[in-house]
Amino acid sequence: MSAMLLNKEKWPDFVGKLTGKKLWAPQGKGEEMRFAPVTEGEAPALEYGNTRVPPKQAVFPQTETMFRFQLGGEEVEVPEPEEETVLLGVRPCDARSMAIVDNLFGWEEDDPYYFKRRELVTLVGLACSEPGLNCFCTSVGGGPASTEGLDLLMTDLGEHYFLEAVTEKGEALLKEAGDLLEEAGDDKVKEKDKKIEESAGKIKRSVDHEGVPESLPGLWDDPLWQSVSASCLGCGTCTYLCPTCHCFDIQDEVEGFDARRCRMWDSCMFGEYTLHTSGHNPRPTRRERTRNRINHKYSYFVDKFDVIACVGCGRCINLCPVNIDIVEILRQVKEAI
Amino acid sequence: MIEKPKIGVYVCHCGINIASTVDVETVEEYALKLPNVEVARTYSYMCSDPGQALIKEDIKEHGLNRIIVASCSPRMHETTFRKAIQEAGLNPYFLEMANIREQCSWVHQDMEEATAKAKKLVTASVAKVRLLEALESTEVDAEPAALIIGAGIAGIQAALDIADAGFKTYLVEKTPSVGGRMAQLDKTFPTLDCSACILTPKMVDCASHPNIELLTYSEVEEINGFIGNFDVRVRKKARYVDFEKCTGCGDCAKECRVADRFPSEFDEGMGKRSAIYLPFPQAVPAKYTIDPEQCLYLTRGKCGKEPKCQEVCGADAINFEQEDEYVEFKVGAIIVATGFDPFDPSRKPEYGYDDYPNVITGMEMERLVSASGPTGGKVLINNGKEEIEPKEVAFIKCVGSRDESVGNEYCSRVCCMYTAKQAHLIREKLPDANIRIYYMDVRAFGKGYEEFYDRVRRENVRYIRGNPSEIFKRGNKLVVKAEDTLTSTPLEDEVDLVVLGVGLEPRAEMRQVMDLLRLSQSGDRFFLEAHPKLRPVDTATEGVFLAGCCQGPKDIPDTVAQAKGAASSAMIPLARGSVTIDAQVAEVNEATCRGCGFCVEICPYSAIEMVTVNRFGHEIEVAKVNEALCKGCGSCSPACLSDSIQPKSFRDRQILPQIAALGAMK
Amino acid sequence: MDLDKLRETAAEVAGRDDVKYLIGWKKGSYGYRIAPAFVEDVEAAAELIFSPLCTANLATYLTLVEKLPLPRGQEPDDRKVALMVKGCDSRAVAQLLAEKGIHRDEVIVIGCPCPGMVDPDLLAEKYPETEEPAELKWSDDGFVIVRDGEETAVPRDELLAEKCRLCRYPNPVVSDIMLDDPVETWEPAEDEGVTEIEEKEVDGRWAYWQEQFSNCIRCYSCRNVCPLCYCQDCILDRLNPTWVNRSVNFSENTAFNIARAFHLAGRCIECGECERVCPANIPLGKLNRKLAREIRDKYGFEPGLEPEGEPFQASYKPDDPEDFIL
Amino acid sequence: MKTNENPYIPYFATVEDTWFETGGERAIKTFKVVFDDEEVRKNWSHRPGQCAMIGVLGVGESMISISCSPTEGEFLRFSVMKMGKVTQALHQLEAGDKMTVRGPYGNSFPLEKWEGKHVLTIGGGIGQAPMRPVVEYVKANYEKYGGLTMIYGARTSGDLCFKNEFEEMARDEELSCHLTIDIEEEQWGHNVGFVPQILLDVNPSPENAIAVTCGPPIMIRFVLENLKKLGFEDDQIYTTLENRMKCGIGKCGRCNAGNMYVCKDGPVFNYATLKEIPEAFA
Amino acid sequence: MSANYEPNIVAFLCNWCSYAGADLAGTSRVQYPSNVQIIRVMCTGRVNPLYVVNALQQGADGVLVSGCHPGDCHYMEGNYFARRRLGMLKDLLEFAGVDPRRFHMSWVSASEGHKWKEVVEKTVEDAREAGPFEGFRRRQIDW
Repeated sequence: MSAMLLNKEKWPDFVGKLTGKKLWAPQGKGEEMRFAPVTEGEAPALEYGNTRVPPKQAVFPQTETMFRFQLGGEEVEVPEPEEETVLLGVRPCDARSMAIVDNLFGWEEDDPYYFKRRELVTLVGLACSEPGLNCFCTSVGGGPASTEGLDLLMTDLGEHYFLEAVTEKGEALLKEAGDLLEEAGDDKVKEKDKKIEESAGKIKRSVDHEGVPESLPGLWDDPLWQSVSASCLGCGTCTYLCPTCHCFDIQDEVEGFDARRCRMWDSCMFGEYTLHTSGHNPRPTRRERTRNRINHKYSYFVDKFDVIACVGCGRCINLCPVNIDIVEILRQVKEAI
Repeated sequence: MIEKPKIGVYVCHCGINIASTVDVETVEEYALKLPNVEVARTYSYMCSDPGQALIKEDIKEHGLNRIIVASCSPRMHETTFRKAIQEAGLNPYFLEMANIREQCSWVHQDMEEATAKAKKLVTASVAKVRLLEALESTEVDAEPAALIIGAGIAGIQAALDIADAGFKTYLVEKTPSVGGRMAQLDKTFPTLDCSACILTPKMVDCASHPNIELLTYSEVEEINGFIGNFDVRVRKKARYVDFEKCTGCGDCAKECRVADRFPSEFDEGMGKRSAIYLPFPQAVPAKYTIDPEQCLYLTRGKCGKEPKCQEVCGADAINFEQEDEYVEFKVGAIIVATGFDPFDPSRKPEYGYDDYPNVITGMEMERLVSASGPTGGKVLINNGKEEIEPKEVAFIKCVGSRDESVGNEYCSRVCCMYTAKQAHLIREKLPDANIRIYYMDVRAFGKGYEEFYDRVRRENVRYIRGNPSEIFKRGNKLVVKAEDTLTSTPLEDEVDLVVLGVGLEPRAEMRQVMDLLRLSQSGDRFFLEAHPKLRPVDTATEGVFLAGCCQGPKDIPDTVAQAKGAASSAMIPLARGSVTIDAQVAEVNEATCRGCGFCVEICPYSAIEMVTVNRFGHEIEVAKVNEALCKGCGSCSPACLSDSIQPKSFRDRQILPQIAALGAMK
Repeated sequence: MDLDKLRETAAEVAGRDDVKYLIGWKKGSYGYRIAPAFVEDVEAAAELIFSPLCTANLATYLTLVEKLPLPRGQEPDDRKVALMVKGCDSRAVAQLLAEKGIHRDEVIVIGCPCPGMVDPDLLAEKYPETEEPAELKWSDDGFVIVRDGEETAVPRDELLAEKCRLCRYPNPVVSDIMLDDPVETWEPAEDEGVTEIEEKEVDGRWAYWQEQFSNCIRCYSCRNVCPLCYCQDCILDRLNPTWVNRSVNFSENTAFNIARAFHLAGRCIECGECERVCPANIPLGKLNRKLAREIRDKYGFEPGLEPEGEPFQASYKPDDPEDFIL
Repeated sequence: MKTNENPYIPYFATVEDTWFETGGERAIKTFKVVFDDEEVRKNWSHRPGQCAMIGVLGVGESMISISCSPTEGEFLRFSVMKMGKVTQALHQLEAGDKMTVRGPYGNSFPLEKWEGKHVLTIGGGIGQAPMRPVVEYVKANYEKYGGLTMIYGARTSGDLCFKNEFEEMARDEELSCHLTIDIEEEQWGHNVGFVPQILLDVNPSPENAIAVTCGPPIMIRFVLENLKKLGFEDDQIYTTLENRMKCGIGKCGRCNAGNMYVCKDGPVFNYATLKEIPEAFA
Repeated sequence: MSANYEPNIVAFLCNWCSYAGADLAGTSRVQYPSNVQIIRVMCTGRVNPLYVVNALQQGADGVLVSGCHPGDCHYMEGNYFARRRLGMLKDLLEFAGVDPRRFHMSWVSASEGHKWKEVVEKTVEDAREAGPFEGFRRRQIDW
């Protein structure tokens, strides 16, 4: 793995080298940051906490056309693959989430839409130097400079970005940047390590999940589910904004005689999610749904893919309108065990 | 809907009415490409027998189950084609019409444009017709009984007719006796029959008719339900006299401690009655009633040592403990015959009705000339000293009629004739009196009326054209100030007696009946009929009919005629034994109804009510449509936030595809 | 407000046999967060608070509880729910009563006269949140932030939430128990947010909303938090017929947001919850407030004031404005 | 086998024949369909218990169990109850119309493992649809099995699926076929009573036997209870689950029951596994 | 906006007044633009204001709702409800930036064939001026 330095002054040139690819970077202001296409010729500034909506939409768009057809027709047309895209400034937690979700979309058979995008996307990460109040990545297997899922990781060293390629795609990017970069010396490596350590130290919140995956199902009827879900509004904020949530709905939408089958994010927090046409609902209340959300992330997913489906980004905590706090729930779970 | 829609599209040439502007063949070809369209055809006149036969054959041959006729307005031929497809075995509601004549070929000249529009309209029809549902108009049993509110001549006549036809009839009268206004009249114009003589037998018939249940001194409190099935609740006010025991001897009234103290309603206040009374000698039923507001015992709790009436009643019929009773019954039709109020001339103070005792109303005049009246039929006035016969008598017509200043623009229709009649009666009794009638116009339009008017004029009754402006007193005389507009002569006419030809007004208490039955008023404030020409006895509430003056001023023959009309209309559902309920009504999806009741508030027909249902163990309130009352307007639907109430054939899921079809086609 | 009295009263109410639970506010898990508290027993009442952070309108929980199918023979739990309400929240209760969304005998309304809430976003921006839960108090002329034992006084205008600046009913309009004397009402501010948009050209307005609605992720938190969006089966979720497609794009988002606002016409009590909870920060309140303003000005109607008031959407006046009709 | 690389793209198939099994609001209609593409037709193979995603383009898809045994021929059979939007659209299809098919999905009944055993199927209502291929399969390979007992019931005779087939079977003395309805009807020559009760009446031996059941949740509950009474062990009992599904291939998450993806880990579950998933019978 | 742009207008007419008025226009051979497509409902009270939103989203450039004059409603009060509902919708749409020329409401009685023509002309002209409403088309995105 080669480590390089990029003088921040050359950042616009570095970005300039990426022309021909679609560039996405966090845009907007303050809290409302989200990944959006970069206007050509601009070099996005990368000073931000994290985007409100995770970059999962780059590989798993909120709405995606699966195929088009004519009503009454017998041919379907699958949309052409997107162009190559580079995501600049992805936080390690979000990149890690993609590595986690890969498991599911690749389980036994590949989801063609997901992986088509996944292949076309290069993730350029940016290590966290100022973790948010509700970040707890370090306790769920990540960290402010986790490289899992990334192609290239940048660390802000003040004057420079410290660049390390993680994958061949990342290497290729470095190669493309060519003479904009300089080799990073050992001192810089140390500086970077120190920075990361400092950053990790700033993370205040954590979950203790030891024994949780095995024990969670045993808490099926624990009163804690009633108490933590009582205030739940049943909205989709936590799941839509969760980088590892990956459930979707499939719908046919018709416009005159043109139609398409598309899929869109869905949320297990919605009552309709499991509702049978007969009216029967195996998860009839917010209690079962909240329980399922936690179980799925901290037990079922672990059971299937041996990894917790939570990267500790803190979005669900930040944006829950009624302060349902997954760290707090995990604390209670732990207590109940 | 289980079956797959198989649509037939029939494009009509309508001779050249459509074909000259719309390229019907192109529309036909186009229609064939639309989803679920199996057959498309054009024909010169779709509505003709061969045109209809074409559709019917296709239904049979191709198994079509949805039909679109692209032709004229559905307002023109929807029924025709519904009937046609029904004859071919299809549900009549599986039809949609595309209006390509009135709203296309006739209003556009450019063939290309008109054809394009016709295609769009057909597309929208296809979008909708696929989703139409089979509707069945339902039959509901009708209770073979009728309720008649008001027992004047209209109510009596209607009741007798319905009862004679064999149906149970409930005749509800607010006052202690049937008879109404007609009972108060002396003679009737133009034939001069004795009013009481022709009415009393009918009153008696009413009381003795096995099919009539007479509920006098009673008021309708509550009516629910709909045509064929009205639930009625009537309050029988306490008479304080045991109805069964009272023999009508009248001893009680004679002995009453406050005997003959109170103005008699029947005599328009000119005669007196006791606190216990019979409204008039021929009253039916001939049972006494205690006026609770006047009876000493009932108002003060004490009447001497013991109430006199109780003391003298040999039948032991007086019962001060009596309470209001309620009776409930079911009827299939209702006739409203609540009559009128005479105009109160106090509202025209220039005529001095409140100030001068010798200014009286026409109704008072009736009692004055009546042999059963307070004066025994003698026309007498009080000149301040004694009762004398008036020498100079003036009538003023149109008092409270045709008069915007009191809010009555209408003609009361009877005043011309009753003043003429009364002039004649006075002439009979006072051959020497000078009688004049102030008038605006004379309307003598009925059978024998003009002849009668002529006769009265020949009897030396002077008609002066001009509405008096004022009546005042000069010495012992009343002065009628007027202008003879024919000669433009101002007059100050000194008379002894003025009779005001007061008009007819809607009953003051009609609001109550309106609310009970959801009736409306027309501009004149009388009850509104369903159609002024073609449905003059019907109301907007099905199964409710109007008879007599509650619908507008009428004379006796017209009242009786209308009563007979109302009776025969009311008897239709009773005789049929059932009523047909239109299928295009609203329907509630109980599963999604959230019970807010917005629809209940909105429905102008009170067709929606909240009912409690058990949803998986929980008692919840949901809306329920009474199909018999619903007219299918659909006003409830947009107010339903959960879209749980929808008019059949105009459901969201039928209209939204129409919108989509029209929007998507550029 | 005297917190001891609040907790005492709450404990008393929550302890009643005919009360299922009491819903109030408690400190959240960190920073300025406040969490709804479902108090079932006397002890739990001790954690209740009422502070300038208690923006959440808890009335939404009255209709949020799922009514599960009951096994045969089992009686439904008919016990009452006690609810703490501010002025705006009480209007939601009144409106729910007027719409029969709830019945009067199902609730015990505990009124908290409200001197005004802080804007949580503004607060966090100016006085960054820390991990430890912070406290806020009212002072005579503003708010006091208590963090790590340190008090910071802040003038009222600096942090007062927009909905509170516009508030006309700080005192509960319906209540069974009042926890304090009514507060003095204040002159509601001009609704500049709405006026600003009104003053734009039509294209400008469209562009403004286009930008906003493009951010909508259709999480439905605006709908779910709204105390007056309580249909069990929302038409905007329904597929037959489809009013709004499930796909998330500007067109569907716009239709969704217009429909949502329209369904609240004459019903929205301006508690501002939709706007507060929106993860995309869409100023949804402006849509509602615009309609509420028009309805107040043109139709002389204000929802949520009378528990037995007639519903605006199910009534009319013969002289309703019709200057827009051709 | 020719496969669409993209598992979400359905194959087109033509409806060859349809008939109604039952009537009413929630009618059940059976479709016999044949793939349009000859290669697909040849290469398609499914096993009893498996499902397929069938649908109508422009309306959507539904997961429906394949109600025929591969031993029956180169066609598929689906029995569909009219419930929602998709099934309503399916019900409109007639012979000659197109539907889309993806699959087969899910696991299947381990019929090989059951060889030599007595197979007992207990079905109720539409729950007989996944039972039917088992019955057909065992019938076709009768010599390999220790026998077949079928119990099938519905509310009324009008609610029985595959009635004619089963009535014929019931006449076959070699098979133990028991039909039942809840309430006595005229001219009904079979059992009357609830399925769990009939199960007790038939009194099958758990010895070397396998029980398979599917039907309404309440029926399953009592059938399980009664099977235990008869001495069946958990691992002798199988059932199939039916959850809301969208993708069919373990991605969309809709069908999760506990840590199981019904579309992949199911729909066939051994009761020993299933009873560990509390959500399965929720 | 192209020069030959023809607005597409969806109109909701009540059966008793406006639809009859439009029929009368036909019977009287009054000529008017062909851009208006009529959907017949029994009463304007049936018109869900969200139909207007839906029509604009589905491809209409303008929407018209027409019914009986106040007081003339065949169902007594349906048009009063419609007036209130659609008046509010108009306010909301304008606030959301929908050109007010895209949505009109009118009273046209069964005897006002000529008024119907005027209403159609006004609606078409207004929608023409407002231009195609592509911004709100359902299918604009990702089809």
